[in-house]
Amino acid sequence: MRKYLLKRVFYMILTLFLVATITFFLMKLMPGTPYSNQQKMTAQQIQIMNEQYGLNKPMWLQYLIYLGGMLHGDFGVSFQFSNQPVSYLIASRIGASAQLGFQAMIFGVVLGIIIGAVAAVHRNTWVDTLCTILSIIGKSVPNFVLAVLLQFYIALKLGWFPIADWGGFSYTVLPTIALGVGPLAETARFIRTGMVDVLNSDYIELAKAKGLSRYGIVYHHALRNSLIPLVTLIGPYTVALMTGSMVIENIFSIPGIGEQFVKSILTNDYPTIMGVTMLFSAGLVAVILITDIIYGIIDPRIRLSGSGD
Amino acid sequence: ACGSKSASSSSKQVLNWDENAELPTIDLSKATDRVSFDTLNNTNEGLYRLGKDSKIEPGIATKTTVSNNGMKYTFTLRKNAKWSNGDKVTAKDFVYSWQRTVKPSTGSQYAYLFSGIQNADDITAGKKDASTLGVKAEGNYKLVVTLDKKLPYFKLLMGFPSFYPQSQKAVEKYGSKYGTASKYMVYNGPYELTKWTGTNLSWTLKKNNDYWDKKNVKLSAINYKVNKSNTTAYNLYQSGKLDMTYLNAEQAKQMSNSKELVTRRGSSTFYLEYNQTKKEFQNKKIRQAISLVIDRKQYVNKVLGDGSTVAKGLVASGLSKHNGKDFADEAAVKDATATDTAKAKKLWNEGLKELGVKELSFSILSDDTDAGNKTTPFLQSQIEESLPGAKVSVTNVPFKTRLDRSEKGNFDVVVSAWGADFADPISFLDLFTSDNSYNNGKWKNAEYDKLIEASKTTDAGNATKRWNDLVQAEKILMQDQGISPIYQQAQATLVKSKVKGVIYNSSGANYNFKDAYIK
Amino acid sequence: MGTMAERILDVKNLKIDFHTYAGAVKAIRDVSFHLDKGETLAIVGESGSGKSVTTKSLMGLLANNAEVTGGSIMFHDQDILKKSEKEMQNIRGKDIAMIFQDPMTSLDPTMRIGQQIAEPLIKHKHVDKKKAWSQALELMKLVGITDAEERIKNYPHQFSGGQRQRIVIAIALVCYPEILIADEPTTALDVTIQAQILELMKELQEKIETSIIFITHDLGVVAGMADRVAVMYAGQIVEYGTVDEIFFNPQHPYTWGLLNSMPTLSSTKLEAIPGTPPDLLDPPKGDPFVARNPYAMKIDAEQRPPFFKVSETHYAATWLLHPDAPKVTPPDEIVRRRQTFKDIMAHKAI
Amino acid sequence: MSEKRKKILEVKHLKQYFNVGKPDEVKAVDDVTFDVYEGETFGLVGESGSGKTTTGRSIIHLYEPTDGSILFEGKDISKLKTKADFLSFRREMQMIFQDPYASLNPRMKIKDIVAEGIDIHHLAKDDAERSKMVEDLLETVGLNRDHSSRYPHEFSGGQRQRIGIARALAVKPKFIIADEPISALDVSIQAQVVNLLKDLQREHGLTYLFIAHDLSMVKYISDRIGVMHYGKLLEVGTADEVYAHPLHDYTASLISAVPVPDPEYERNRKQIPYDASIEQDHPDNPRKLREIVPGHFVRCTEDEVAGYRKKAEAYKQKA
Amino acid sequence: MEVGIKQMEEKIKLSPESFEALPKAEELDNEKIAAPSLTFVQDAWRRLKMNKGALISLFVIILMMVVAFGSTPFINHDSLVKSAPQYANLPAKIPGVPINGFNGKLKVSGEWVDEYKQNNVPSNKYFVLGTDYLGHSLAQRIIYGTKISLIVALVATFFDLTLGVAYGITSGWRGGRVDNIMQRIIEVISSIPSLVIVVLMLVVLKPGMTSIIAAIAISSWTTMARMIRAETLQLKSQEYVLAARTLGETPWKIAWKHLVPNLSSIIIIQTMYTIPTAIFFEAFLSFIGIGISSPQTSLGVLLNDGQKNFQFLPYQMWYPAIVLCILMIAFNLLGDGLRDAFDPKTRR
Ligand SMILES: Nc1ncnc2c1ncn2[C@@H]1O[C@H](COP(=O)(O)OP(=O)(O)OP(=O)(O)O)[C@@H](O)[C@H]1O
Ligand SMILES: Nc1ncnc2c1ncn2[C@@H]1O[C@H](COP(=O)(O)OP(=O)(O)OP(=O)(O)O)[C@@H](O)[C@H]1O
Ligand SMILES: [Mg+2]
Ligand SMILES: [Mg+2]
Repeated sequence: MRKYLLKRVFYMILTLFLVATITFFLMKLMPGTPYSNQQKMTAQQIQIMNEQYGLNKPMWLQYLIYLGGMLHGDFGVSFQFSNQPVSYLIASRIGASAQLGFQAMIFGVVLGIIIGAVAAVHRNTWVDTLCTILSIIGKSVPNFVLAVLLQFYIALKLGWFPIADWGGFSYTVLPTIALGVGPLAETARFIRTGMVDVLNSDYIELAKAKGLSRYGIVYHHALRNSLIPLVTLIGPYTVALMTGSMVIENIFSIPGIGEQFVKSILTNDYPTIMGVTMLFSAGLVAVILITDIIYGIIDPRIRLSGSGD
Repeated sequence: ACGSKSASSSSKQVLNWDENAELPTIDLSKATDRVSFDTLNNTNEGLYRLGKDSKIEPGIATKTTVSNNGMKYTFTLRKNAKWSNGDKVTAKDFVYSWQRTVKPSTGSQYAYLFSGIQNADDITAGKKDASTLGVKAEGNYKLVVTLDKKLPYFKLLMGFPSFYPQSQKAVEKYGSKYGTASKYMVYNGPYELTKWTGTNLSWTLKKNNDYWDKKNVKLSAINYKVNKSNTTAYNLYQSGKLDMTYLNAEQAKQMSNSKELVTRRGSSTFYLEYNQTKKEFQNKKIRQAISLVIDRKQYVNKVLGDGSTVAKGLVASGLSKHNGKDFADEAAVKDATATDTAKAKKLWNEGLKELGVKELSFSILSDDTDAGNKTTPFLQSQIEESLPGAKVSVTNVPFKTRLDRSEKGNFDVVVSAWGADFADPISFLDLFTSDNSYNNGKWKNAEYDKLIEASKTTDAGNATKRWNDLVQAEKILMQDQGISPIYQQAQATLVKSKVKGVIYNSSGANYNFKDAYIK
Repeated sequence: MGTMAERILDVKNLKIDFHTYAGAVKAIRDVSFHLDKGETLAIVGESGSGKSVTTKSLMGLLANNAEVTGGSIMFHDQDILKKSEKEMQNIRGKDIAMIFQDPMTSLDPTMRIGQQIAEPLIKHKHVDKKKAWSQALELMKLVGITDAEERIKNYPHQFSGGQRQRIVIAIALVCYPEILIADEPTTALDVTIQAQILELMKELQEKIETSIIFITHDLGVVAGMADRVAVMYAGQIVEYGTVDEIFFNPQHPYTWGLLNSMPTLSSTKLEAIPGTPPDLLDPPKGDPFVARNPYAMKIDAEQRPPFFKVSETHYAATWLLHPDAPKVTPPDEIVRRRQTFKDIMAHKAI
Repeated sequence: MSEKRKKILEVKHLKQYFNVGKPDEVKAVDDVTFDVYEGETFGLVGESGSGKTTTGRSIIHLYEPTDGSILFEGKDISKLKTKADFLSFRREMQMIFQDPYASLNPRMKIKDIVAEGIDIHHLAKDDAERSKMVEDLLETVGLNRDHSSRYPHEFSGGQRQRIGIARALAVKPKFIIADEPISALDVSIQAQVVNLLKDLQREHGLTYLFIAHDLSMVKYISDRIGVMHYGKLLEVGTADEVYAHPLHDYTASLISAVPVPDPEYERNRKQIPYDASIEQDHPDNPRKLREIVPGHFVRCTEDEVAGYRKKAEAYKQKA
Repeated sequence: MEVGIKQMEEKIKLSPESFEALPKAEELDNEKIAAPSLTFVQDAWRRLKMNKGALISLFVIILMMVVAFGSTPFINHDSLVKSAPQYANLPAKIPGVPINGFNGKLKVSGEWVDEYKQNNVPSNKYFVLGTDYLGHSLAQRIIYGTKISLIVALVATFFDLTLGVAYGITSGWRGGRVDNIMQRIIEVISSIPSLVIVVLMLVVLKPGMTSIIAAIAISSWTTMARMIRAETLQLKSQEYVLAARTLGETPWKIAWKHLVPNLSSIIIIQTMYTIPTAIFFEAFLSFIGIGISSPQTSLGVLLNDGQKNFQFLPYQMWYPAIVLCILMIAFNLLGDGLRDAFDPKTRR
C-alpha cells in the first residue's frame, strides 16, 4: 500500500511537472506584455521593468526560475494587480470558490443520491420518469442560464435570497444551486443506473429471501453498493465545478478564483493564468488520487487486495 | 419616534456604488486604470481638485504664482493638510512623489505626463538622475516647479492623481506592499480607503477625519461593489442595494426615458486606424470610402444606444473650449464623419482602380469587449453591403493583445480608442505626429507635424495662435482621413435621485465625491 | 405410504407467465407437488425448465413481469399467493429460507459477513446486535468455518467459493426455517467442494429438522440427496416418485434420456437426448417432449398426457403408460436399472 | 506398448508464472511434464485453479512459457520464428473453449465465426466455396445449414459449443485442446457434445487434450489421464488405471467426490479427505513424476516409490 | 397425494391410431430456431423504438440537423453580415397570432407595447423570433448557431471516434509499459483545464471556430480513450478473442473484427454524451467571451448577448436557451435510450 501510494504521488508530481512545462512554454507564445501603456514608456523604463519581472532572461532560464519558485509556492507577481504576488491573489480568492464548490458538490451529490435512489426503487413507474426528466433537464440547462434565471426570479422578483455578493450563508444559496444542478443531475442518473444494477444482483435477492423490508434492503445493501462507485465521479465533478464557478462567480459577483481566472485570460495576466492553471491541475490530480485512496478504503474488495494497476 | 425612520435614513450618508472592474493598485506611481485613478482622486489630494467641468478648485495649494515666461510655478501649501498617519503633508512629499514616478525603475506607465517639467524626459529615459527633476521644496510649504517648455494645461495636470504627493515614510515602510491593500497606504484626501485586501471585489471609502476640509465632506462612507455582470448590477440597483449602476448599451436604450438615467459623456473617441504601411491603405480614396460608408448615427443610436454620440472629429466634444467655442465644433470638417454611400462607392471604385484590383479583403481588429464585439460586426456589415468587392473579416481579441498587435503593426484596420488625460486638445492631437508611438497606422503628414510642434513651442504662449494651430492640425488629419473617427463614448448610468453633488469629469480621474451627499 | 408425515407445503396447479416484448412466456404450466416435514424433495430438469421460477414463487420473489395465472401454494393452511408483501417478509428467512446458486455473487460485497448472517435474526427474532452476532458465530462454526471468531468480521471476498457457500447456508439456516430451498447450491463449485457442501447440508438437515427442496440438474447429486424426486420439463413436472423409483424404475422417456446421458462408473456409451427444449413462448399443445422423444406417438403431438399412477408414490405423465399404448423397450441402461430395482424391492420385501 | 506410438506433443518441465517478481506472483503451472500420443485423448483433471487452463493455453502458445519447452511434432513451438511457421502451427493445433457464451463473438454471424480460420489461412478459393465449407462444418457438428446466417445469442449453450467446435475444425487441425467444453452445459446436452467429439476423433484421427474437473466424464472420454493440483501434475496413467487404481491420495479423494446417479451407490459413498500439506517439497529430496507401474506415474520422492508400488500391488491382488 | 393431480387414466379412451409411432416426417426439427433472426443492430433498434423519449429525441435531432445544415444556402456569411439596425431588438411577431409575446408586443415597465409600431416598422415586415441588437433575425441566428453547435459536436465526435477509440484500443491491447505511458499522457492532458487549452489555442491559431474545435479535439477524446481501454482490457481475455488468436489472426484484424464491434455500444453511448458536453463547452466559451467571432454566431454567443438584456428583452435569452436545452435534452435522452438499447447488461 505504501509503495503504491509513493508510486502514485510520483506520477502525480510528474504530471504536474509536465503541465507546468507545457503551459509555461505555450504562455510564452502569447502576444502582449504586462504593460497596458507600453507605448508611453521609455525604453529605459521597459528594460528596467523587464528586469524586475525577469522577462529579459533567456527562456530556459525563466523556465527554471519559474519551476524553482513554484516549489516554494512562488508563482511570480500578477501583471494585473501591481506588486501582488500570484500566490497571495490565489490564497485570497480560493476560499470563496472552495466553499462554493464544496457546497455545490454536497448539494448535488446528496440530493442526486436521493433522487436517483427514489427513481431506482420505483423504477419504471411515474416516479422514475419524473426523476429522470428532472435530472435530464438539470443536465441540459447550462448553469449560466440557470444562474441568470435564479437571480432574476428567485432573488429579484421573490426576494428570497440576496441577488449577488458574498457574505453569510444566504448569499451562497443561489450560486450553490446553479452550480450544483449539474452534479445533481449526473449523480441522480448515475445512482439510478447503478442501483438498478445492484437491485438486480444476487445478493439483493438473498437479502429479500432473508425477509428484509424494502427499506432495509435499499438502506443496508443497495445504497451502499451503488454509492461506492460514485466516488470515482468526484474527479470529473471537480472539473465541472471549477469550470462552472467561472461564470457563476461572475454572475453572482463572488470574489472567487474562477472569476479571476477569466479576468486573467482577458487581460493576459500570464503569471496568474499559470498559477491558477497549476492550482486547478494540482487540485484535480490530488482529488483523483484522494478518490482512488478513498475508493480503496470504502470498498472492502479493494481494501485488502491493495494496489492493482 | 415616528420620524425616526426617515431621520435615520436621511442622516445615513452612505453611498453604494457600482464598479465593473477590480481595483488593481492604489500606488499612484503605478496606477494605470480608471478605477485606481478614481479611488486616488477621492482618497488623496494634490495641489488642486478638479471641480465641475474640470474647474480648478483649491487642494493642498493655497496660492499659485506663475513666472512671467510661464515656465516656473510656485505653490504655497496649506499647513493643515495631514496624512492619515498623522504626519503633515509637506512640499517634500510632492518632490518625493514626482521623483519616484519619473524614475525609470519605478516603471510608472504615466511618467510621460511629466514631460515638459524640467529634465523629466531625460530622467525617464535613464539619462539623468531623478533628483534633477524640476521640482523643489522650499521649506515645508513652498513647492517650486520649473518647466522645460510652456504647458498651457499645467494646472489641469495638477488635479490628476499622478501628480499627488506621496509619503516617503509610508512608501519605505511598506516596501513592495505599498499600495497593495488599504492598510498599506496613507491618505490625505476627503476619504480613506478601507476593507480593500488588494484582490477583493468590494471596498469602502470612509470619511477621512484628518482631512483639512472635513466639514464639507458629508458622506460618511461609499461602499464599492464590483459587479462584472451588468445584469447583476442592474438587479442590485433595482432592489435598492446600489445607488448607481453602470448600464450596458441595451439597458441604456431601454431606460432612455428614466429620470434616473445619467449619461456621462466621456472624452474618449473611438476611431479607425488604417495600416498605412500597406499599399491599399495609403490610398486616400479607399480610406475615405470606408469612412463614408459607416452610418455612425445609426450605430450610436441603434447599436450602442448608451448615449454615445457621433464623433465630430478626433478631439472629443466638450473637452476644451476657447472663447466659448468648443474645439470639436471649430475643427469639424465636412464629410469627415458623414455618411454618403454614393460618394463612397465612387471613391471606392476609383481607389480600386488606382490600386489595380477588383476586390479588397481586409480584417478589422478590435477588443473582445462588449462594445468591441458590437462594433466589428456592424462595420463589417456596413462595408460589405455598400462597397462592392470588399471582403471584411473581423478579429476580436483581449485588450492587451489588441494593443500589442496595434503597436507591432499587425493589423489592417484597427478600432482604437483614446481618452484624454487632461482637458486639452493636444492630449489627442499629439498621437498622430509621425513619430508618436501611438500612431499605430503610421500616418504621416509633415504639415501636421509642423503645426503640432508650433503649438508646443513658438505659439505656446499665445492661446489663440495655439488654438488655431491645433484646429488646423485636426482639419488636416480629418481631410486626409488619416484616421476615421466613429463615436465619442458615453457611459450610461442609473443614479438614484437622492444622490446629489457627485462631480464627474470626462478627462482625468472621473469621479469626485468630495461634495456628494444624500438628500 | 404408511405413516402420513406432516404435510407442510402443497402446491396445486401452479401456472406462471412472464410478460416479455415477444409475448407471454408460459414458464410454469400446471405444476403440482407437495413437501412433507423433514424430507428432501429434489427437482431436476434442464436449464429453463422452470425450477427456479417454481421455487421463487414459493418465496413470493417473482420478477416484476411475472403473473401467476392460476393455482395455489398452501404453506400449512395459508395460501402464500394471497399474502401481502409485508406478510411475506415475515415468512421469508424465518419459515422458508433459500440458498442461491452462485456463492460468488450472492453475498453483499460491502458488508461484514457477521452482519449478513445476523440480519435475519435481528429482523425476525428481534434480538439485539450483540446476541445476533454471537448466534451468527455459532452458526459459522456449525457450517464448518474455521477460525470463526476472527473471520466473522471479514468481507465476502476474503473467502473461497466453498466457504462462501457455507456462509450462505448459515444465513439460510440462522432462523431454523421449516423449509430450505436450495437452488443449485453446488453447480458453481468444484466436485470436491460440492461433496463437502452436500455432506454439510445432510448433516444440518438432521440437526435442524428442516425440509429441503433441492434443485439441480445433476442426477448424481439427486441420487445422494433426495428422498423424493420431481422431474421437470418445459414448465411441467413430467414424473415424480421416490428416489429409488425415479432412478431404478423410471417411466417417462425424458427421465430415461437423462439417466442415459450420464456416465456412470461403468458406462461405455452415452446416449444423448437430441435437440433442444421447446420455446415456452409457444409451447406445443401435446407432450412438450414430443420433438425429442424417440418413442413419440401421434397422440403425443396432440394431447397433453395426464399423470398415470405407477405406484402410490410414483406418477408419470406419458402416454406410454396408457393401457392401450404399445409396450416399448426402454434403452439398455434403463432395463439394467429396472433389474436392480427388482432386486431392491425384493430386498426390501425381506 | 505406448512406446511404439508417435508422440505428437511433449511438454517438458513447463512452468508458467504470472506477475513474475511482483508480490502477487502466481505459479499457475509449476514444472509439468507429460506427453500426448497421436490419436489419443489425454484428459487433464484437477480442481479449480489447479492450472489446467493455463497448461492448455501455454501449449497453444497464448502465453509465453516462463520456463520449460513444448514440442509439437518434434518442433519446439517457442522457437517458431517466421510468420509462416507460426501460421502453420496455428492450423495444426486448435482450441475449444469452456464458456459457450463468451467464446463466440456476439456481433458476428455464425458463418463468419466458423469461417474465421478459413479466411486467415486462405483455405477457400471463393465465396461459394467458403459457404460450402461452412455449411459442411455445421452439418458435421449436427447443426442446420440455415443457421449460418444467424447470431450466437439465438443458440442454446450446447449449440454454441458445437459452433465452437466447428470453428476449430475449420482449419483441419490434428490436435485439439478442449478446455472444459462441457462444464457449462446441461447434463442432457453434455452427452451430445461428448459424443460429437468422440465421433470427430474417429473420423478425422484427431488428438485431444481434454480438460475437465469432472473425473467421470474425463474417464469416459480419455485414454490417459493426468491429475493436476496447485500447478503440479500429481499422477498420470491410463484412464482405467487412474480411475480404478488411483495411487495418489489426491486422485482418490477427487474420485470419491464425484456424485453418481445411483442412489444405492450414493448411500454408501464416503468422501475421502485429502490433506495437501503432505505434498511439501524438500529441496534435497525433490518430488517428481516417477513410474510406479508401467505407464502409471505418480509425483513423489524417491523414498515414496516403494509405498506406491505396494499400493499398486494391492490393487492387483484385489482384482 | 391424490389431490391436485389429474388422474384420468381410466377415463381416457383413445383411438388406437393415436398410439402409432409419430412418422419421421412429422417429427419436428430438433434444432430449428423458431424466432426470426435479429441482428444486434436490429435488436437494439427494436428496443430503441420502444423508448418513446429516445425516439422523439432522435426525430428532433434529425430535424434540427436537417434545418441547421439545410439552411446553409440561405444563411451564410453574406446574410449574416447584413445588419438592419433600424429593426434592432424587435420582439417576436408572427402574423395572425394574437398572443402577447408573439404579436410584436413587449412588456415595457409592466405594459405591453407594440414595438413594431413604436419603431415604425413597415407592416409587412416581421420576425418570427424577433431580432437582436443589429436587427438580425433571431430565428436566422439561432438556426446558424445551432449549426455551429452541431458542427462542434460532430468534430468532437470525430476525434472521439478516431483518436479516442484507436488510442484506447492500443493502450488496452498492448498493456504493460506501453499502456502505462499512454495512460500517463492522458492524465497530463486531462489535468490541464480545457479552458487553458482554449486560451493557448487562441494564441497558436486564430480566435474563433478553429481554435475552439482544436481545443475540444485535444481535450474531448480522453474520456472515450479511457473507457475504451478499460473495456478492451476485459475483451482482451474474452474467449472469442483468444479463439481468434489461436486461429492466427493478426492484432489489427482482431481489433477491427472483434474489438470494435463489441465496443460499439460503448462507443455509441459515449459519443452521445460527448456531443452534449462539446455543445456545452462551446456555449460556455462563447459565454465568457472567448468563443466564436462574428459574423458567425453560436448558441453560446446568443445566450451571452441575451442574458445581458434579460430584464428587458427576455426573449433574446429564452429562445436560444430553449433551443439549446432541447438539443441537450434530445442528445441526453437519445444517449440514455441507446445505452438501454445497446448495453448488454440490460439485454435479456
Ligand atoms: N423475468 C423473466 N422474464 C421472462 N422470462 C423468464 C423470467 N424468468 C424466467 N423466465 C423464463 O422462465 C423459464 C424458466 O426459468 P427458470 O429460471 O425457472 O429455469 P431453471 O429451470 O431454473 O433453469 P436453470 O437450470 O438455468 O436455472 C425460462 O424459459 C426462462 O426464460
Ligand atoms: N493471466 C493471469 N494472471 C494471473 N494469474 C492467473 C492468470 N491466469 C490464471 N491465473 C492463476 O493461475 C492459477 C491457475 O489458473 P487456471 O485458470 O489455469 O486454473 P484451472 O485449473 O483452469 O481452473 P478452473 O477449473 O477454475 O478453470 C489460478 O490461481 C489463477 O488465478
Ligand atoms: Mg435456475
Ligand atoms: Mg480453467
